[in-house]
Amino acid sequence: MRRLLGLLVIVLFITLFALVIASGGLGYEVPPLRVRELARQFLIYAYNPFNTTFTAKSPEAVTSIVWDFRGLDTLFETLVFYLAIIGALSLYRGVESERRTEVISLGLSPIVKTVTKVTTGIIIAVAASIALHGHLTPGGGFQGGATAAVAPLLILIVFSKYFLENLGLRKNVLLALRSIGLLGIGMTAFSALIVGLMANSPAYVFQNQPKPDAPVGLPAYIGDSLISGTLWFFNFFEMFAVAAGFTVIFLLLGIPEGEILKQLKEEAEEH
Amino acid sequence: MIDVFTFLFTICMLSIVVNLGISLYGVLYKPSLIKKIISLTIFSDSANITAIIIGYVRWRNPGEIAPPVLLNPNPTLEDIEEFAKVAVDPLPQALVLTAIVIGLAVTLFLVFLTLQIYRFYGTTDVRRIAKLKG
Amino acid sequence: MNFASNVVGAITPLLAISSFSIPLLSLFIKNKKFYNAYALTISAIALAMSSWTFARLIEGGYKPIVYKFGGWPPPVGIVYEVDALNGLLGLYASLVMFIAFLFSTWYSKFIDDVTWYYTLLLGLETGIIGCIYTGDVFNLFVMLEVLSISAYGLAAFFTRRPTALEAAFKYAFIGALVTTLYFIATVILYSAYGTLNMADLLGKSTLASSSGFSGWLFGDVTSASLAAIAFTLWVFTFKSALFPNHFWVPDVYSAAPVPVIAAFSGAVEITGVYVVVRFMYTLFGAESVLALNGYRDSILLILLILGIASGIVGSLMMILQKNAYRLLGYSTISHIGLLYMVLSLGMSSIPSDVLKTALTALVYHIVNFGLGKVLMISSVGLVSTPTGERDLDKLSGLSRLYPIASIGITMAVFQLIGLIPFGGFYSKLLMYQAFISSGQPMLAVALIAISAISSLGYLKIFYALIFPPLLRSSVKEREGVVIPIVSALAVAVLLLGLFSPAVSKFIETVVENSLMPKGVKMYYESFIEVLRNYTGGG
Amino acid sequence: MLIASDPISASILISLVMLYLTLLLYIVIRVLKPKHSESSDESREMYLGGEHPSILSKPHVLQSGLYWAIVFRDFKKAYRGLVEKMHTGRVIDWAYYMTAWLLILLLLAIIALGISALV
Repeated sequence: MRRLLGLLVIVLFITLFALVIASGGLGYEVPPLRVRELARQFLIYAYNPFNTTFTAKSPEAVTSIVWDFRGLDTLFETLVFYLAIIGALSLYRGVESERRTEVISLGLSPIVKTVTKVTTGIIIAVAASIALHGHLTPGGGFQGGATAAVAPLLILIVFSKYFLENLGLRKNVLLALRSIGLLGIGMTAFSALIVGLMANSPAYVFQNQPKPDAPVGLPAYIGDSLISGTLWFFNFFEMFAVAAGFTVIFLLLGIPEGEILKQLKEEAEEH
Repeated sequence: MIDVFTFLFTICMLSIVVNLGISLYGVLYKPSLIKKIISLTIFSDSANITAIIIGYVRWRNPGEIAPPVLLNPNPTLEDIEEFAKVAVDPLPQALVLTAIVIGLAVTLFLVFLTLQIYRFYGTTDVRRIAKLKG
Repeated sequence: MNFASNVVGAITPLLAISSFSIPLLSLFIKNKKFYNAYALTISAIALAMSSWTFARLIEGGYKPIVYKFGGWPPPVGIVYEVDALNGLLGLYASLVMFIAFLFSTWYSKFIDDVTWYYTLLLGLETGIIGCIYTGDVFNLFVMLEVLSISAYGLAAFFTRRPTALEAAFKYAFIGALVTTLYFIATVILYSAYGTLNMADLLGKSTLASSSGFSGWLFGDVTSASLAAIAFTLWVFTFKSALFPNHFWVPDVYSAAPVPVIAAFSGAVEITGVYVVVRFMYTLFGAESVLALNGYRDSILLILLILGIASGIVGSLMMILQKNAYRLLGYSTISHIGLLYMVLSLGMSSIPSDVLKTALTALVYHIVNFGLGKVLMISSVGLVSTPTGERDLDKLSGLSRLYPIASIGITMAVFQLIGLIPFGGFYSKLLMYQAFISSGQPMLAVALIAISAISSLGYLKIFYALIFPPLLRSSVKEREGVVIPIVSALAVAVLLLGLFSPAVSKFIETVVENSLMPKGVKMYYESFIEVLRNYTGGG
Repeated sequence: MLIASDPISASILISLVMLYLTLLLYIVIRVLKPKHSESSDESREMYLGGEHPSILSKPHVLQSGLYWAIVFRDFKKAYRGLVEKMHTGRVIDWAYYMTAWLLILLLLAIIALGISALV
C-alpha cells in the first residue's frame, strides 16, 4: 500500500511536469526561438559603451548577472557556503587534531611528490586566471577558488595533512583568510554607498557603475585594462574565501578516524 | 508533423523529468543515508539541467548560437544587437551557478552530519536512527 | 537623506558582514562577554533599522517602499519591496530575534563555544529578515537557504548528543529536498513569465499588464503557475510545519539550544506562513490565473482541512509528551494549524469583509502566539537550563526556585490558551467571528476544541513545573537578564489584550493596505512607479 | 450574540465567569490535594493495579501519570495510530505522510490542467 503511494507520487510528479512541458508551460516552443525579453536586456546591457548609466561593463553576461544585476543573490549564496562550513566546524568542535613536526617520511613516493611540487604552482596560476578574468571570460571567483583548493588537496594526499599544517595552512589561519576574503566582498558591496555618503550623492548597496539617479560608481578601467568596477574585486575576494573554505573542509576530513573515535570515547567516559 | 530536432529535444526534456522522478524516489524511500545523499545530488543536478535547458535557444544555422560572452572588446551598437540575437539566455546560467554552490554547501553539511551520525549510531540505516519518537 | 533611504537595503548585508567577521575576531578575543555584547548590538541595530523602516512606511501612508539593489530597476535587478504586512512582520521577527539574542547572553554560560553559535544565529536572522523583505522569488530561494542552513547547524549544535544529530539530519535532509523543489518552481515561473520579480509576476498573473523590461508572457502561464504553486506550497508548509509536514518540529525542539527554539517558533515558522500568504494573496490572488477551474479554491479548502488536522494532532500529541520542549513543539504545530485555518478563508465564495477579519485575526494571532511562545520558552528555559534536564518529571517543581519563571509560565499558558484579558483571547475571538460569519460554524467548533485539548497539554507544564513541591535540592542559578525579558514579555502579552480594540484596528489597517485588493494594487503601483521614475530619469 | 453587541460588558461578564471557574477549580484542587505524602506498607499492598509500587513513594502524581485515562483508555485507538503509525521517528515513515500531501497537490494541478484542456 505504502509502496504504491510512493510510486504514484513519482508517476504524478512526472505526469505533471510532462503536462506542463506539453502545454507550453516552459515556453511555447522548447527550446524557444529567441531569448526572453529580460535576457535580451541582460545581453545588451552587460557591456554597453553607448549607455553609460545602464551597464555592468562586463562582456561576460553571466558574471555581470551574478555579481552586478543580481549581486545580492551571490552575496547570500556565499553566506550559505560560509554557514555550511561553520556548521561543519561546529560539529567538529572539541575534536583536537594531533600536530606532528616530523613529516618527511610520510606520504607517497618521491616521484609523485616531485610532480606535485611542479603542478601545485600551475594549478594556482590557472585558478588565478580563471578568477581574475571572470568578468571577461567564463569563470569567476567561485570557480577559481574551487580550482585553487585542488592544490592543498593534492598536498594533503601526496605529502600528508601534517605537512600542509606545517606549511602554515592551519585551521585558524585559513579561517582568518576566509573571513578577510568575505569581509572584502562585504566592503565591496558597500563601496559605492560609502563613496556616495562621502560625496553626498545618492547611491545604493551593491552599486557598480553610475545610475541615472545615483551618479557614483567604481572605475571600470584601471589604465587600459577592463576591471568592470566591483566585479574584479568580488571575484578576487571570492577566490580567497572559497579556496580557504574548501581547504578547511579538507583538513577536517583529513583527521584520522581513529583519533576522533578515541576522543569521543574518552569524552563519553568522563560523563 | 514535428521536425527531428524538436523530437530529439523533447526526448531530452522527458528523460530529465524522469530522472527527477527517479531521484525523488531515491531521496524519499531509500533507507541508506549515503544513497539518499547521492539521490539528492542527482535531484538537484537534474533541476539545474532543467534550468539550463529552458534558457537554451533553438539552433537554426551554423554560427547562429553562441555562449553569452561578448568577444569583441570594442563593439559597435550593431555588434551588441547581433550578440543579443545569437547568445543563449544568461539568466538561468547565473541562477544555476547560485543553485550549484548552495547545493554543494548543503551536501557538504549533510555529509559531515552523516559522518557524525555514523560515529554515534554505528549505522546509516534511517530505520535504525529513530531515538526521537512519539 | 541619502543615508536614510538605504536603511532597508543595508539590514541583511550588514547582518551578513557581522556574521562573516566573527571567526576573525575569535582569533584575538576569547572572552564570551565580548561576543554576547557584539551579537546583541548587531541584533539591536537590525531591530532599530526594521522599526525605522516600518515607521517610515506608516509615515508614507503605507505606500510600499521599494529598494533597488545596485540601483537596477525591478525585473532587471533584485528589489526589496516592503509593504505594510512584511514591514510589520519584519519588525516582529527582528524583535523576536533580539529577544533570542538577549536570552543568549544569559544562556551562553551553559554552552562551550559561543563563536560558532553566534555566527549561525546571526545567519538565521539574516535569512529570516531576507525572506520577509524580499521582492524577488529567486532571492527568496537564496534567503530560504541561508535560513535553512543556519537552522540545521543550530539544530545540531549540541554535537555530542546523538538525538541532536538525528533531529538535525532529519530536518536538513528533507529541507534540502524541499528547497530544491522550490528552485524548480522558480525556474518554471521564470520560463513562463520571463521574470522573477514578485510585483511583475503579480502584474502578469492577475492584472494582465506587462512591464517594459520583461516583456509579455513566454509560455502557458496557467500550467506553469499550477505546477509552481503546487511545489511552493509543499515547500513552505514544510518550513511552517503544517500537519503532514510537521514531523521535524518536535525533534528539533527537543535537542536544540533554548534561544534557538524561541527563534524557531517565534520567527522561522512564521516566515513560512508569511510566504504562503504572499503567494496565495499577493502573487496569485483571487483574480489570477490560478483561480482557473476552482484550483485556488480547492487548494485553500485543503489547507483549511490540514489546518484543522494540524491543530488537533498537535494538541493531542501534547498530552503525551515527557520532554518539555517537545511538548512546546507540538503546541507550535497546533497554533500553526489555527493560523492556516484563518489563512485559507480566501475562497471565492467568502465575502471580502470576512476575509479581512480573517486576515486581521491571522496577523494578530501571529504576534500573540509568537510573543506568548517566546515568553513560555524563556521561562521554561530559565528553569531547565541550569540542570541540563529537559524531562518534565525531572524538572518537577523546579520553578519554585525561580518565581519569575512561574509568573512567566502562568502568563504564557493563559496567553496561548486564550484567556481574558490576554491577547490570545482576542485574536481567537476574531478568528471565531471570521468562522461564524463565513457561514461555517463547524470551524468555530474546531477552534474551540483545539484550544480545549491543547489546554490539557499546557496544564501539564504548569502541573509539572509549578504545582509540585521541590523534590531535590538544586542549586539556584542567577536569573540575570531573564527577569527583564520575562517581565517585559508578560507585560506585552497583557497589553496586547488590554488594548485589543486599538491593536486590532491597527492590524486591520495593515491588512487592508497589504493583502486586500487595495493593498495588492498599491504593491503593484509602487513597482510601476519605480520603473517610470527610472525610464523618465534616464 | 452578546459578544458582538457590546464588547465591554461581554468582556466583564466573561471575566467574571472565568474568575468563578478559577475559584471553583482552586477549591477542587484544594479539596483533592493529598494531606501528607508518606506511604505505608498497607497502601503498597492495596495498590496492585498494574503500576510499579515505587510511584507510591512520590509525594504527588508525576506528570507522566497525568491524563492516564485519556491516553490509555478513552483515545487509546487514536493514540496508537498517532504514535505507532505516524510519529515513529523514522524518516521513511514521515516521507509517506509528507508525499501524500504532495500527491494531493499534484493531483489537483493535473485535474485543473486536464479540465482546461478538455473545455
